[in-house]
Amino acid sequence: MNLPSDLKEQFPLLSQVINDHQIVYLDSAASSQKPDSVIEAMNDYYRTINANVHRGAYEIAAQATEAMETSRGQIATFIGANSASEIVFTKNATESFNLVARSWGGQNLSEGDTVLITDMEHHANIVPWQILGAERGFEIRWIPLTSDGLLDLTQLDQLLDGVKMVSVTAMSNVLGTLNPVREIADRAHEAGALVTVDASQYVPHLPTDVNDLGADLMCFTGHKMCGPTGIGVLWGREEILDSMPPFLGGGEMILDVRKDGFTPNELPHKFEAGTPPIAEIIGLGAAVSFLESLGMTAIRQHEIRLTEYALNALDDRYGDELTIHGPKDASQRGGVLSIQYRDVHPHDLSQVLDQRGICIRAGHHCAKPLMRELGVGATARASLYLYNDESDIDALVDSLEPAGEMFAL
Amino acid sequence: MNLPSDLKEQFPLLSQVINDHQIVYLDSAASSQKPDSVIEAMNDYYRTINANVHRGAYEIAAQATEAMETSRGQIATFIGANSASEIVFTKNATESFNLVARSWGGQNLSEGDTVLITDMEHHANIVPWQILGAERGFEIRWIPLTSDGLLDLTQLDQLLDGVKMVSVTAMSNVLGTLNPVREIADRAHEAGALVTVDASQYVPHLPTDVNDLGADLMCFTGHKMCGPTGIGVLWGREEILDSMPPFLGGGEMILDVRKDGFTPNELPHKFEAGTPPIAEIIGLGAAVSFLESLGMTAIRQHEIRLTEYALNALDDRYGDELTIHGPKDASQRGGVLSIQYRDVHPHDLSQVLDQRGICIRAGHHCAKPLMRELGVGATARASLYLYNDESDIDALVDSLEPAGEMFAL
Amino acid sequence: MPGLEDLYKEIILDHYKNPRNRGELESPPAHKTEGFNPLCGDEVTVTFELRDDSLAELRIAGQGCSISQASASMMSAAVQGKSISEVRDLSREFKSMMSIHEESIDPKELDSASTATFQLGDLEALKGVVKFPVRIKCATLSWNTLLTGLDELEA
Amino acid sequence: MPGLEDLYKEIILDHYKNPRNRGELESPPAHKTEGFNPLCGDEVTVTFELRDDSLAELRIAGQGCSISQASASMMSAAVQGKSISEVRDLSREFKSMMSIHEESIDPKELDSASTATFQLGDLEALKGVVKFPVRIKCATLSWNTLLTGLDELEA
Ligand SMILES: Cc1ncc(COP(=O)(O)O)c(C=O)c1O
Ligand SMILES: Cc1ncc(COP(=O)(O)O)c(C=O)c1O
Repeated sequence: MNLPSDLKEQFPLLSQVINDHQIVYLDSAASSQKPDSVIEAMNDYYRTINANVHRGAYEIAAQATEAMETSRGQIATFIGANSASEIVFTKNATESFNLVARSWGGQNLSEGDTVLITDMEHHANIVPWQILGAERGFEIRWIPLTSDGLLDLTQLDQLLDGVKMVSVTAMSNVLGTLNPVREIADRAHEAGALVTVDASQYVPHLPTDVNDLGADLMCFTGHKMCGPTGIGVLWGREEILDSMPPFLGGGEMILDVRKDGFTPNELPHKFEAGTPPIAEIIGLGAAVSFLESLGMTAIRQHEIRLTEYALNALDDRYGDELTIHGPKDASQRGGVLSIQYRDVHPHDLSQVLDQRGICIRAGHHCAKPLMRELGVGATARASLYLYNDESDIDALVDSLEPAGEMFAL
Repeated sequence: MNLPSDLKEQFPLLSQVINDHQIVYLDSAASSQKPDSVIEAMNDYYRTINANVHRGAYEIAAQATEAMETSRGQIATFIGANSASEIVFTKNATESFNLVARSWGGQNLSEGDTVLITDMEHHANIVPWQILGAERGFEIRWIPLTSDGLLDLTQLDQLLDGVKMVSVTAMSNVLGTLNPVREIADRAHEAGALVTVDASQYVPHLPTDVNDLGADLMCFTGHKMCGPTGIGVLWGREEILDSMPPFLGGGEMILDVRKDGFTPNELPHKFEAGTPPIAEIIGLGAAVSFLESLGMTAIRQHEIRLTEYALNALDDRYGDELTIHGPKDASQRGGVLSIQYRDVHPHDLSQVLDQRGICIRAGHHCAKPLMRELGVGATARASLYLYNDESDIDALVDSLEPAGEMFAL
Repeated sequence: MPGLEDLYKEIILDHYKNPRNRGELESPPAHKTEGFNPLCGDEVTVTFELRDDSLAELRIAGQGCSISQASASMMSAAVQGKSISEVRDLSREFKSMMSIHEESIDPKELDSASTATFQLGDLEALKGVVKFPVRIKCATLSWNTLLTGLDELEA
Repeated sequence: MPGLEDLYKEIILDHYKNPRNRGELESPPAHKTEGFNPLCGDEVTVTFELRDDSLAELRIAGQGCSISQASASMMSAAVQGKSISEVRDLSREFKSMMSIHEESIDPKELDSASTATFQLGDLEALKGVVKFPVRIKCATLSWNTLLTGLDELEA
């Protein structure tokens, strides 16, 4: 099944004109564009049923609560969760990781323990462990990379020794690498460790089933999957979430508050303190509906085709003058292309492209340890999503050469 | 100066028809309605400049960053902050309190220390202290209430003995009481304590100046001040925020991440981990513009007049059959009316009112310790905002009697 | 939109205004369990005595809205004197009536509920509550508290 | 929207492609300071030696975009041999040129900048960077790093 060819029309931003060029948006790994249906779902909420949830007996409060809980159910189904109460809403993937580190880690990690992450993690899956680690004195260990930008699992058994938590990205936001999460999870479980998956770059792009992945906990973020800003998700297996102490304290997350203490609420409310991001949850539900209407398999196929097209077009045109970090095979990777073209600095490249309305990102992509492994300060990253097509790739390919002429040393 | 009389027209939800009645929204203490200008500001963001902030060299990313930082500046001005870097964005007031408790409290509170709060605090200003207190073993002390629902400050000096932090609400979300924050702050400072102010019910309704209040830290929430869900604010004096360690870890909040640790970023980014609620920040900026265009003094005057009208109308009609918790004088309180009418239970009252399109809230309002002090399980709370008028109050007044006939024991 | 008459049937208001089996038994010997609804602050205290596997005596105390109070009163009238297994069947039948999302109910429960020979009787009057989802927890509070009490005794 | 020619002046590209005073002095005796731009990963290492309150020798190492590299090169040429107070004046003048929000600059700084007798010379070519706000930090990185180094020595 193919995606409809007029998909761009559903994304109002993609009709913008930048510097006299129709915008070419190739920065979806940073944040995706939003279809009309998502924007309208939030507008509808604000215009017709805006009210605080869960506590109001009146009509619109009940409707707001129902709309929010319907979204929770949709998201649960979308990722194959066993029940809606396994879905905890946060403000972004970063908060989800902090919740896991502080709540699960606070209960389970102390001196002598080890958390295993990888050299390609985003800061969101590094710094929360470092903050807790500095307090508790446990070790953070790193799975290294091969020269192709894959995880080097040759020493995995040794690396797993004494590990209580493995926290690994399903797809790198710099290299595009799709990691063998299931294999890692199986071996981690054998070694007695739990597994947290960073699915921030995975859920938006591939059919996702938490049971197939073998995950115990999983974090992802709304704004990269056609949803609004201000909304993230933590999924966890019910018995694990149940065993974890509350993270943030306040309204909603309690059954009772007395002067001498409080009784936490049931899942998922235990982890949702204060007024939730109601409009954003509803917007994320609309995003999931949109993605489901296209079909995640069709989206993945589209991105494989387009990634292949891009890899070929870049290679045909520039050959050895251009390197792309990460796996060469489009079926082993997502549509994230970190490009090194001659010796043009990523910043200069993105500046030249911007002049032609092409949006790519230059920087360390919140993965400084990975930058050090790659031996670069920054990369120029073009990233694809369902609304991109060949014309976007062609624009990118055509624009590299002038940048090279300007900046080659 | 009066508010324009056609203000309701700017709020799309207020033209809804519920159960054949035009909606009468009297639950703004739970969440306010949003004017068109706020909804449109977020739509504009999504439709024209949606992109991740702070790291993009391209045009729309730069515009998104500028729009977000402009909002920060507006909010700083709105509350009299000394600089925009004193404004930290969170997801709601609850997160702001957790940030203060975990970061400031984590650094400064241990056994033998005391935090002083009051009997009228919202769970958001109770539970975060209880969570940390259970780990650290410091004491939480409570300022009691007078029978009028005011803070009883007769023993304040004794209560302040040994206290490191006083955390107090500027206005009760149940009683409407406006507390003498400046007086408490001055005495707390003399006693060597810092002062955190819960301004969730204050910033939306009264002209606010952090220096006049004498606050060191202040928490408030966007959705109660005509802004969107998913956005809260922590304000703090720069030297205090500077002294506090990071709260959530991840992208944006770092200067550098190495395998052996990280270097935190400067204010305010140090406390803003991950992709911020960009659209929501822009929406909150639009809300502030809207409030400023009306004038906070005019809003306050409007609410005093309307509260007086309500107090009089209820008293005229129902006399002793009706009690309103909290201060009697409209100038000493906000427009939050917790009503006890005969022995009709709050839930039943709000159900009957809902049938007439009138939205009030029945429950404990996230203030269970206060409910216990009042000796009730719940209250029926009607709360006003700038868009309410006499007709809303009249509808409320007229609807109590039928409820009484149905339910009086 | 359902009307108030769907919710506040006359018999409900009667139980609210004239609650049956109100009070607390001395405990011990009676067993005492407290339940509360975190959303609205309703509280209920159920005390009961078992004799020969039957609910010989049961009293209800606490505070709450008309629905929670009437439901508690109706429950007390319905279960007093019944055997524990009859009480459990009845509670399943009641909770299945109170469920908006029938598909989310444990199929085993539904099964036994539909084959139950009990009559809900007066309790049927609470059927209208289902149309007001926020009030369902008011109606089920006393039942859940009683079930917790029975579980505590059997554990 | 400003064009690329506002940003990438010929003289900037020349400094980028032929950086002056590139390298590192041995330290000690030289003083060494590292700076980095958290937004984009640019890094710069400034080593210098003071003699008689003057910047006798200065070298620049590190990696970064054309703007950060060219700015560092231009700075090195402009400050080498100057007295510390001259260097500080020049840096104020440069940073005031690089400021989009003139009102947010410390008035004292502006004052001394506007009365400064120095000529920015080649550095003027970087004026266009102000029109590309995200690039300002690239242009000021080497200056801030040098200032940090001077502060470290004087502290
Ligand atoms: C006084 C007070 N403090 C704090 C809060 C918490 O706000 P939020 O739920 O947006 O975090 C509220 C509102 O619920 C409140 O009324
Ligand atoms: C792999 C990965 N993990 C985590 C994150 C963090 O997401 P957010 O910034 O929405 O918290 C991102 C995106 O920035 C990412 O690409």
